[in-house]
Amino acid sequence: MERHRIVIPDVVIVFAGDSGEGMQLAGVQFAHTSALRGNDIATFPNYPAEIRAPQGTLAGVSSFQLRFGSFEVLTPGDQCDVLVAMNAAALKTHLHLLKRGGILIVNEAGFDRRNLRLAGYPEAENPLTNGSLSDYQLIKLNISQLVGAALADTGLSVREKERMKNMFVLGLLAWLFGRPLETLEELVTAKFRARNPEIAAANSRLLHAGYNFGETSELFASRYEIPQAELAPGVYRSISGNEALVLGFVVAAHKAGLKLFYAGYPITPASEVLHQMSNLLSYDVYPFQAEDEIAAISAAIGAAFGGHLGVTATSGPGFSLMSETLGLAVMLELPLVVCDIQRAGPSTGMPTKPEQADLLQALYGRHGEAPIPVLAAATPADCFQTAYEATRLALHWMTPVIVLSDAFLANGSDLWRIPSVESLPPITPPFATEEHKSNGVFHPYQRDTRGVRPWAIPGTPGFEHRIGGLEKEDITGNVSYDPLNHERMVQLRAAKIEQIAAELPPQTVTLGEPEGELAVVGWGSTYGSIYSAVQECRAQGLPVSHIHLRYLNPLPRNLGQLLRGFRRILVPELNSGHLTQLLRARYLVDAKAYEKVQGIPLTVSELVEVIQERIHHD
Amino acid sequence: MERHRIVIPDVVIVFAGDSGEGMQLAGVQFAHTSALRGNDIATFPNYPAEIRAPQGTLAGVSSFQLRFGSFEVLTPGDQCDVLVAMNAAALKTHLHLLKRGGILIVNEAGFDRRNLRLAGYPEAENPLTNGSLSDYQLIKLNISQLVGAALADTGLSVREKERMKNMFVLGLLAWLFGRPLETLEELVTAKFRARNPEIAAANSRLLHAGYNFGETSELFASRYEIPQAELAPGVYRSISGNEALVLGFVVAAHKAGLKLFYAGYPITPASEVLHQMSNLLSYDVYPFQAEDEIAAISAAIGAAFGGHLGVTATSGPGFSLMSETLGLAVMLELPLVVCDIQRAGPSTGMPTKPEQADLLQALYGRHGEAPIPVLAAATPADCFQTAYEATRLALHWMTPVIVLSDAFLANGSDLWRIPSVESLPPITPPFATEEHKSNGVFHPYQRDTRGVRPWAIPGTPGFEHRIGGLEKEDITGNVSYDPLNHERMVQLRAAKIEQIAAELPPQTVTLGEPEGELAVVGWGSTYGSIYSAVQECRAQGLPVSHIHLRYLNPLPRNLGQLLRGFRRILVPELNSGHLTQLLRARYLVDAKAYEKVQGIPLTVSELVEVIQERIHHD
Amino acid sequence: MTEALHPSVSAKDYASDQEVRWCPGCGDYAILKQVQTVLAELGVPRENVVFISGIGCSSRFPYYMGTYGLHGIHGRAPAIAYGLKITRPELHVWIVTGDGDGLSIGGNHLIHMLRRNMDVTILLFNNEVYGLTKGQISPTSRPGQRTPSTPWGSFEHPFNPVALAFGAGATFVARTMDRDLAHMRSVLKRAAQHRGAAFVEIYQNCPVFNDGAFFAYTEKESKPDNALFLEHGQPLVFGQNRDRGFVLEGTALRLASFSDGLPANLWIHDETDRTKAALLVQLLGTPDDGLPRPFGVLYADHTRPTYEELLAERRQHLVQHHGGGDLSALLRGKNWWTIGS
Amino acid sequence: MTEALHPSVSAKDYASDQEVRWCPGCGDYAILKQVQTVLAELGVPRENVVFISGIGCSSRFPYYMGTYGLHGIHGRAPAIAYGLKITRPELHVWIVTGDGDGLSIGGNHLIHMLRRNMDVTILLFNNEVYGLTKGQISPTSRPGQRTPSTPWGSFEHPFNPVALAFGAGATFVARTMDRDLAHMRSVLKRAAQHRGAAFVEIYQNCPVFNDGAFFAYTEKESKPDNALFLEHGQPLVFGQNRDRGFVLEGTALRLASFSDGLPANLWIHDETDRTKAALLVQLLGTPDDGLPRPFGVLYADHTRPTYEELLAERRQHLVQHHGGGDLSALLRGKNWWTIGS
Repeated sequence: MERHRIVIPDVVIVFAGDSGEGMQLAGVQFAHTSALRGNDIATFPNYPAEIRAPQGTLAGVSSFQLRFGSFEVLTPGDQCDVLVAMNAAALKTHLHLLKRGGILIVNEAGFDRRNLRLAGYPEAENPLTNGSLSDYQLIKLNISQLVGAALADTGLSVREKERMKNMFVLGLLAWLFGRPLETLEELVTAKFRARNPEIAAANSRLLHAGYNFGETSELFASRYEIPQAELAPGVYRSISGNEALVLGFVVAAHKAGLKLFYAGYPITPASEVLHQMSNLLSYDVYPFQAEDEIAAISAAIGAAFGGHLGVTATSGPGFSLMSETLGLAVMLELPLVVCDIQRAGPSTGMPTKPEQADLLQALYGRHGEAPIPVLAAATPADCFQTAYEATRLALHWMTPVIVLSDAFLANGSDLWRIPSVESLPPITPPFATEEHKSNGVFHPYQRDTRGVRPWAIPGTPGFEHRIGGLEKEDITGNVSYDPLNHERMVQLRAAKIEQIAAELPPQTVTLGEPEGELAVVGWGSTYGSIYSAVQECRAQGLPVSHIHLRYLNPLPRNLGQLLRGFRRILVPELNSGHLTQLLRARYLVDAKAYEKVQGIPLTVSELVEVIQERIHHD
Repeated sequence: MERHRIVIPDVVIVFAGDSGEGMQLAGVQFAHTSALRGNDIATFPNYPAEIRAPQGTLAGVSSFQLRFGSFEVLTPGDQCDVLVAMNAAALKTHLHLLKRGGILIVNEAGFDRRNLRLAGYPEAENPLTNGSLSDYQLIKLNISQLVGAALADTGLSVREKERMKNMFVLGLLAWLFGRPLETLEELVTAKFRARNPEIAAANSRLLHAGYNFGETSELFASRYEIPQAELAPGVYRSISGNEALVLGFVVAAHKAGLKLFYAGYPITPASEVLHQMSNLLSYDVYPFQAEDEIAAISAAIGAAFGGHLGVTATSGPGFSLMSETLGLAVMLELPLVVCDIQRAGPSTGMPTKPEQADLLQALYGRHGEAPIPVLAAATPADCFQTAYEATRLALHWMTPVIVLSDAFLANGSDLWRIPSVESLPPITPPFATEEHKSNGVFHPYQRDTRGVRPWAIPGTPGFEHRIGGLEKEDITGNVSYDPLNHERMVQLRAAKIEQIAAELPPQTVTLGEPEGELAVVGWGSTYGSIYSAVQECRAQGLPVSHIHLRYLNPLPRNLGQLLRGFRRILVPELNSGHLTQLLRARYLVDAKAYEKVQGIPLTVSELVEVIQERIHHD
Repeated sequence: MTEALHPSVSAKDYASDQEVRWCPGCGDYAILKQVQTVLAELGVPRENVVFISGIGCSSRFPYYMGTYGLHGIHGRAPAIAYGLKITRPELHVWIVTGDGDGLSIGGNHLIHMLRRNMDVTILLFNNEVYGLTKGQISPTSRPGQRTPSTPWGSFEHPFNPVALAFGAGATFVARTMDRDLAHMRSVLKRAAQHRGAAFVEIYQNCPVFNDGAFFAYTEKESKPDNALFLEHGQPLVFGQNRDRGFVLEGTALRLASFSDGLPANLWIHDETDRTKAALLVQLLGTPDDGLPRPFGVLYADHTRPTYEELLAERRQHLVQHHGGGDLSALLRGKNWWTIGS
Repeated sequence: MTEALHPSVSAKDYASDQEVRWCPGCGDYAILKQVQTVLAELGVPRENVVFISGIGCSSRFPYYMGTYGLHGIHGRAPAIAYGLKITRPELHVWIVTGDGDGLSIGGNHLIHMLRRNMDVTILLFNNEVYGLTKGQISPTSRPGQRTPSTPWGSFEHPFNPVALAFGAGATFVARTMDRDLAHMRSVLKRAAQHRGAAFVEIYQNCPVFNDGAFFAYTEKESKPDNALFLEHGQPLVFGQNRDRGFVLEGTALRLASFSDGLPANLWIHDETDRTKAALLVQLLGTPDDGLPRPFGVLYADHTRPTYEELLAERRQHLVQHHGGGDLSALLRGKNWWTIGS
């Protein structure tokens, strides 16, 4: 039966089920397929902190949000058009995401008495039958049964079959949204083919079964089509923030002609960076799992002293532990990059949830005057650019650099147009040469005109020197307790970091006019939400512009002037107003924060409301 | 011969010599004697980071600055009236402190060729003979010889005699400034009487010899008299900042009826707190030398969980290490006090030198939203009050509290009018009672009207509960990943700290009118210098007021209003403008910093100049 | 650590109302149950018990106990215990940690706690892998172990936790396993009763990231040949037929098989013998080398006083000789004077 | 760690131009001199040598060496060395630390460095006290020691550094003293030549805060009766007349005196014998108990490969089997596609 095809610009699908039901895998593969199909994509995985939370419970639900569209997709979407709920707990925890009138696909087998009880539904109350879902297009399927039937003639166990339910759902959705089944099949079976051909074949069969079920059953009145997005020519892939960070560092080290030493300690959501690095032994990457975060950053300093690129990544608690050692790096003026993949705090907080509440710590979380450049990534793919730029600054200016990402960027993914390595700016570390000697003597703190000291590497005869955490005499680097020398060194270190701004491009307006009524200023992972909201408000005719900051320290040299061109400044942040405070202190502008500290991203709709309110309620 | 006696309001003396020459001892005893004599005092010891830097070198000089007077002495003085220089290095490093026309007492024996070379004087150049000291009243004595002569009939070795030179100088100065020799003798001999009566007797003899030398020689044309200061009735002692901190905590714990658990790790300049605490086993103090600063603060949290007062003190590097654990304390909402005795940074920096560059770290140096009250002490004696108040807040509000002191306060001392224990405000921790149960169940995060949670102590049946660093459900304290609960908890924690301001007295103007042309706003150890400078400028008729902050977080509730009453705001700080930034961000006032980052205190004269300039050069 | 028995208490009385959230099949469940059982057997009132942990799967332990509990931060459980134990020596303090929490980030506090010998019970759940962060190597992971952080197979030399503890000066060193409930119970009970810092390494199976790591020692078929169960005063004998054991020739520790009767120079376990313990903690046999691995109490020093006892002694001595704290005298110090009225 | 000899180099060539600023009489001077001498004897080019330290008196060491040096932060010297050694395995990396820096705050990095067996030389200057912060107890301070933080006499049980190192899995464990220059030189040389992490505890006198702590072992009169100098292949004999030694009876280590000839069961030192080492590291005699304290190389495992070697092996294997890094392929990943032109 040929169904009516509706063309829509984009769609948001949420796969929600128990941790063991393969929701992440289903989401990733569907996203891949959609990207290969020519759509732009954005994804947002969401899983419990526990490794295997008890089956069927609210705490055990794992979900994957995917959006693909025919335009530039900047966020995974506020709400979804399709919700797949594999059990009662998944429905309960994710129904609020489904738009009114949206498609709700449920696995009836996941709504038996036990599942309902575990999800906390009142006794004898079943949402599938009590009419409470009448606002949605409810598609009830006994997926377990359908899968069992499709695989009846295989030797697979019930448990094995249960774990493949996700494939049936994928097949069904492929039919519904016109995704090429072959691509999906290729991606899925590639994962299992070598290790377990039987599983691969069963997966493949279920994809077809789901697809055919859509085709033959009359559950859906129409199918949907999402045209290809207009994308610039190039080579594309989808990429997560953590993957992009790793590639950024690898390429930067390569361009600088250095080994990449990466030290990490397992911590959510930064562990993936360690994993990715560990896979790259043959790319001149030297991965090291340290005994703690202090050892990790210390080791990175050791590598930097040895003349290579030292990198570490962590999250809040580990970043706090690194405070003292970051101060040493400032004193030594050695290049290294520290990534803080922010998560909801304080303390252990909510380890898998995003937040932006480490900004002030990144700026000020060290004793003494210890300025460090701070950069933030805007999107998963932008993590590549941020890592590359952070490395460039670290090596160019002989300084530690902090990169801020968060759980939203780290795990989420979007489309990435792969740059050619040649097109990236060159990186030339200031290695010491004979010219750095005065009367044949090498002075490790003899700065160049930019205020940068030379990098002399052990193994180089004639450049032997000692550096350390004590205040040092200008030029010679010898230990000094002289008051005026100390002040001078504090100023030289600060001036060097401030000087970076002079070499960076001025801040531009990301969207809208360069002056006017309202500037919405953001940083980090809120980029997509803010951009989309400003776009929507501008479409409504509201006088609003978007300014997105990559450089948090030093701030762009023209930022004060730019901000003073707006009557009002709104700063949406996933914290209690960190950037807001910074802008107020620096420029004495009456920036107002929009604070959200829930461990979840900003939605476009809430921002649209806030912008409307700020403009209208004057 | 009866000499002319000149009455002067105050005098500043600097004792400078080699590390082994007892300059600290001489200074402390002279200060004591002066205080007992009825003068107000302020002292500032200054010694090298090395334990025994090589004798005779510039790095080996140790000095002690003492000021006593007939009025309220707020600083040890910008410059000195008398400089005692025991060797060439001491002269070279401290001559800049001596006022033109001041008295310069030198030990000729310390200016032989070796000493001159070690001090870096050009070959064959002796400042004692080349006329370069003609601006001063130069008193050349061969003190070594005089001492040798005075002790000729004792069995003491040359080395022992050499180490007693300081006593001869003390005796001479006692004569010059009319200090009672008996008091000095009593203080000095009490130190040695029991252990070594021979040394005690020799010391005593040298005091007399010095005194008599002044009396009989004709080196000085006059003697000086410093009348008693008018001090409020009461019991007095002199006290250093670190001593005062310890007493503040001991008394506070006593008032709260708790054991005082103190955990510390050796670090300059905080070690003295550990030492003092270790002497107080019989005062219900439980001292613990931890393996590092992380263990120290963790142990303090453990004591707090057990229902007692946990305290730790450290300096910059150790404070940085505590960042993560401070966040845990915020989450647990347990009472403890962390003292940061600031020193010049970053990194190891200059360990014995004061600085105020940890303020922003104290406020923001933790991942996530982790607000903590921050208090700063103004004078050595004020450390008592600050420690007491910090403890009161910690126990009253169930929160960690940070106390900021610095190397200047820690080692310096001034006069302290000892309060009666009864007069101090009561401290009543919010221990959990049966009334805290709902339906027989105890909920550790069921807050009272102030937002404070109850303190339930192990060993109490029926109140068993578990707390930890993960985000917790409001009221029950169970682990929760709910977005809105997280935001609510972040807000509740922040609101509790902000609420403290409501119960504190409003900020007053420390000196001058409550509105006008210029407010000089300070915090911490710069109190004395700023107060004195403002006093001087006001005497010159300048329209300037002094506002000194004890509470850095939360800021006093009326501070914004107060600041807006001034046309200009000047914030002198021993950092790069930390408080300045805070005031600008919070109140959008154009506060301007006067930054000094030299590892030395502000002088009154430099401040007077700055104030004049800010007022005149508009 | 003895207390009047509460005749009515059972293991359940030591459970909290929180749902246990470890993975299905995790060895932690068995340990939880045995700890609760031991507490019931000892009859310690639950309000006097405190569980302190760090971060990791095992560190969720306190939430499941109906006692007092503190789920701290990574690696710091022993450090938190310092302050609690010093100010509240009468409490029963348990530290629950894992091979990552206790030996990687928290290794230093662990060895210092053992050196100081505070009266705490330390349970180190060793599963030779990081669980909560999804499977990286830990300091006890074996060479060759493939994990996300060692896709090419780890080459790090692992710690032997009991050897490290002994080298740090521990007064009680034991090893047991999650799958032998009776053995675990008896070792936990001994540890709880030890006066001082008791260190117990518990082999704990992680079914998700390192399934079967200890099966050679825990499963019926392989256990007799690979696990050597120590009993004080009994010979070191093992094997399906209990026909193998250790004899000593000089310092050479020799494995001997014997068919008829035990040889005279057979090693008799004496848990208080420091010299023997020095050798036992180093014995880390594997199925490959044919040597067994010892389980039970490897070493117990009943003589060294605890930190708390020594501190109390000092305090008592000072109070006796110098009197209790006179606060006014303390405030006045040595040199004070009065002004005015 | 072998290198072509530079015939012309002398100890002085390894000194920096900085004035040495330890206290007069400090044991550190002797160590500095012997380290410079050993480097000259080994003929290591000074540009290939790096000294890394933490914080404390001993940690000023790098400033006085004319090599490369990094004076790090407290306790982290081994951690800094990780990154340097992994990326620059050809360098000669020395770690200089003290009993406070290396065993208190830095204990964890130290034991992990030993476990990992990177090719570094670790000198632990043990003076049983904190010097730079003016005299507090350290983890090796003795019970009864009166310091500003223990005015009533310390009651903490100290670490035995060599036992801790051995328990952590060190491949080279030695002890020497500042006052026996020849012995120190020979031990330092052995340590420098060891392939792997060499741990050397050096008894170092602090004349200011703990003067004479080791005089029983270092001074002419008492040394022969209290110090047992180990030599590979030689019997464990000591005493003014070399008439005392150790015999083994079972695991019982018995001290024996002998007037005529050495007994047959006398312990012959074998530095490669793990079992003997386990006992030797525990032997910590004092003048009070009549037992001696061993000095020299207590244990040396020449077989275990270093971390760097194993890493290089893995890398080589991967490159051989999967090829070197193709950056473009890496950027593209598994799933990529081209759009447009």
